Amino acid sequence: MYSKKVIEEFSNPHNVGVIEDADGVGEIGSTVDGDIINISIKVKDDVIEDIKFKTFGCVVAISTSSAVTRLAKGKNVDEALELANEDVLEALGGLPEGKDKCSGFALDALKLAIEDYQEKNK
Amino acid sequence: MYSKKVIEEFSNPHNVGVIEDADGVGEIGSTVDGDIINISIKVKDDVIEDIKFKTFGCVVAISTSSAVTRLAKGKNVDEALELANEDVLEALGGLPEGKDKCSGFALDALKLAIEDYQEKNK
Amino acid sequence: MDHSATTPVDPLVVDAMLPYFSEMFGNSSSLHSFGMEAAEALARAREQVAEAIGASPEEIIFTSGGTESDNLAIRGVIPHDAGKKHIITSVIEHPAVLNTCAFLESMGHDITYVPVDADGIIDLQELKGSIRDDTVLISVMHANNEVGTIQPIEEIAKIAKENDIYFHTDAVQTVGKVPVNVDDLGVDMLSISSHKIHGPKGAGALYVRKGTVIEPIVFGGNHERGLRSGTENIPGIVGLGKAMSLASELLGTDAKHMQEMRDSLISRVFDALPDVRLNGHPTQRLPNNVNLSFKYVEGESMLMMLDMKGIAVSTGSACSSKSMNASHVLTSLKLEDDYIHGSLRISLGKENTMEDVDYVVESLKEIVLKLREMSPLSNS
Amino acid sequence: MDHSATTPVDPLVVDAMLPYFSEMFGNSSSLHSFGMEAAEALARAREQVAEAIGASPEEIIFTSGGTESDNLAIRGVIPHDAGKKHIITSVIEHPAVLNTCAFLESMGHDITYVPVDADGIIDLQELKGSIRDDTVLISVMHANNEVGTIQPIEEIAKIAKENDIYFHTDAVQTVGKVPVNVDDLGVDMLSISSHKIHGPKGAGALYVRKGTVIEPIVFGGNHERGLRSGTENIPGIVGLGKAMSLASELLGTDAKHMQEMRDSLISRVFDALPDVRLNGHPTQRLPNNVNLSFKYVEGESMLMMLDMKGIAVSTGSACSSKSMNASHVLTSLKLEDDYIHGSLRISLGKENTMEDVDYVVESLKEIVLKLREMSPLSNS
Ligand SMILES: Cc1ncc(COP(=O)(O)O)c(C=O)c1O
Ligand SMILES: Cc1ncc(COP(=O)(O)O)c(C=O)c1O
Repeated sequence: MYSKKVIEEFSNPHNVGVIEDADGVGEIGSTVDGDIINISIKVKDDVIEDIKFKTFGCVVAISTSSAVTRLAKGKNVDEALELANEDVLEALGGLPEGKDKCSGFALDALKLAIEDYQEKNK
Repeated sequence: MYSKKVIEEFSNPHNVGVIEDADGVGEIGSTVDGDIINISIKVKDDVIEDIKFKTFGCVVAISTSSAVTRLAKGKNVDEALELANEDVLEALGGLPEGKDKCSGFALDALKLAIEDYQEKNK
Repeated sequence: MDHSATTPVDPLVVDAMLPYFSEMFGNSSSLHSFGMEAAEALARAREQVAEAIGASPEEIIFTSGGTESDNLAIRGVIPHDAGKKHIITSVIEHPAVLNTCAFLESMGHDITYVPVDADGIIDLQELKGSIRDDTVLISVMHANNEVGTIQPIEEIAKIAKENDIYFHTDAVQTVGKVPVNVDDLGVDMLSISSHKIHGPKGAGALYVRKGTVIEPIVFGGNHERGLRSGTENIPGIVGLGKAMSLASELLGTDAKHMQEMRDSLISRVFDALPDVRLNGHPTQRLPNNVNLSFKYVEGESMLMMLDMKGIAVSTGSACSSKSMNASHVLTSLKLEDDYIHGSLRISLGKENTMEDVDYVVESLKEIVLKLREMSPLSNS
Repeated sequence: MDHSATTPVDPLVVDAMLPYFSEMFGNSSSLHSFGMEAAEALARAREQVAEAIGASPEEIIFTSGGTESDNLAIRGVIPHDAGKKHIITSVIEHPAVLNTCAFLESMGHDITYVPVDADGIIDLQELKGSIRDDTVLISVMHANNEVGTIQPIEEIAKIAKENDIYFHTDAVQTVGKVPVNVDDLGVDMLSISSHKIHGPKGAGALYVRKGTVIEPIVFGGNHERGLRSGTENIPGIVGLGKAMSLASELLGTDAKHMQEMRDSLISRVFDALPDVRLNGHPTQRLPNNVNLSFKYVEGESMLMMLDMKGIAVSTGSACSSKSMNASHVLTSLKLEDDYIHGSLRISLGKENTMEDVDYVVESLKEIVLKLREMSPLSNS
């Protein structure tokens, strides 16, 4: 059902945690909906130097969170904002049918975190 | 399904044939109905000295024909007229449900044969 | 010699099934890996069945057998809430089709039962003539289970298509005996039963052409894309898949072998005995079907005597409490009274040999002569 | 640890089935001796099933599984041509019951879904209150497959009887785990599934009390006294019979063993982890059912991690495309949002051991702590 890459990403997720003195934080979801994804970033010269996530959710929520933090880390914030669903799917070797929409949640949290950073630094 | 006695009676039927100079003949049934049973008897001093049958029909038709001729042989015609379904069923160790009515056909043919004899000797 | 009733399961099929009783016993709906083994087995079986009849895997719905497949096909295309609808079928269908139609009739649907000729071939003119504006379905079996007659399915399919009517065929008797390809036949739905082709009992399939919309008849956990709920019979389905593969692989050789035995059996019985007739079509018939009627003798008696010699056959004659009934198929062929009660169906299997045929001919000769001697109808 | 989903077939059951694939492969409807072996096997299995539940053999109808049994029971008592009819069931039934009721609703029948309390016990006052003059059937499951709650079937039966209403119970989860006797329970119909009790998939049974008249839902050759047509799945039915015998023979010891494991598992998980709740009734529950909710973590993630450790369980949480859905059962128990998405069902089998329980507790502890560390909801 899940690709090897999903299982691998899920079992050994990257960048788990919360950055205490974060430059931007994005959180999406609620216990009513289910999934909750929290992403915090540390930015220097518009580059995402550190990124961490905490996720309450299913296998897809956790593995996309991990993948998104991997993809965003080291990127310029504008580049990071351009990350698309396809990039996440590619990083994970695809997702089972009917679940590919979940992957958007982690990206949404990343975008909220970057917007939060941009708002603060306007 | 069929009792051992039925199978035995069916495989080795007694008194198959037609008595050429019979004193009485009874035949019942038609190809439309299915079963046809023909019983012919030779009577001396009101005793059935010989009896033969020819039957077109199913396992029950053939085995009851054989059993009826066995039961009737050597009996006084009045005794033979009193043979009942139960006697035939007993001789055959019972018949499967839904088939016990068939057993009546052979008895009917016997009765017709006796009546034919009685008619001729009135 | 009663392979149209059922067949022994091929040892290769049993071997394929066995692991799914124990090590790989999972439920295909479960998310965990035990469940995934089951889901994979199901997918593989679906491919095997599809490939054997030239369909796509998504067009295969697994059922509990041929009877349920027929029920699902016929009741599936009838929207239960719609107005009066009309179905066309033939007088010689299997009870799974006839009794489903009778049920629908009791629910207010109209059914036309098209007659067949003396060889059992459906009357295409009558069929055409019975089409109405509200006809939703034609259901005509590929080959008849009693007399073996093979219907002109391609022609019926053409008629159905021209009139925009769904066409279902019951191919329970043909799979593994004659080529069955859903596109060549041109059918929208096709019923398959596992236990007729050396697969296990309790499994079957219905082919439903893409675009043909049907409703389920069993409701629950929405297995089989919602069309057949109930935890899938994984070992049974694996067995059906394997049996279908084997059947299509060996179709050429098996059919030829059975047909040789069939033709030899028929001609030798005719040589050995007078007053015999072959029921069903002389050439348009299943390669493994021999259906003979013997004048002056009755079917069940022959069957019993053959059974005592270890030969299993079946008969179209049933002796019920009051009178003898011939099967609806023989009755439809309008056999003369002289022949109708003395029918035997001998259905050959791939594992039979010419020696078996010898033995059957010898036994039949002996038995028929013995019964004719007992019969008031013959002069012997 | 997912025995409520399905069970491995007992080797003794496989042994009982095997001869019926090959040497004794007959069709029970055939007149000849091969067919009679099959008919005898069928009769024996019918006795085994009947005996295990305190019924008579004539009261057992074989089906393809629990789903079909539920369908037959519910649709069987509804005369299809009659006017509007009313059925009472519960909100926590299996989809086989709920979706059959939904189908009947779409056909114009009225269905009342009686609620349950926080432990999953049906509200008897509401049930009584919902009875109408045109109520034909009450269908309430014996034990729930997700949370294991056992219903007060005897009391419901009394209510049904007093009001002259048929009463059906789905006993798919209780057979082999708690005593199931149709007279003690007082039911008119009772569903059984083979693959939940170490029997093969593709077989089931419906008990129908003498005097309860039902209509078939599958039409054909009038097998099973006309109530379930289709060539009988002899090996499957033989397996079900054997499994029922074994289940009732070993009921005492097996249930005790499972209950000890269950209670140990529950108390040790509570000792090992904070923020856990037990779903379902604390005592009125299946001896093999453990259903726990873990705060701050989600079900599918736990399931996947347990699977990687070789532990198969199931969850009442499903993550669909847009949002997470809790099962209808958990929703009916009105679990708080904090707990509803983090449920796991661990269903024990007789072959499990206390070592298995140790391993599950250890694994669960590790996994839940790992996931809580990842969770934005917990403080850890
Ligand atoms: C032509 C035909 N259709 C349907 C069936 C029913 O199939 P099953 O025995 O799998 O229920 C049979 C066999 O009994 C058959 O010969
Ligand atoms: C309570 C209950 N009823 C019915 C069923 C359906 O039975 P089957 O899987 O045999 O179709 C199940 C199992 O899935 C069940 O747990």
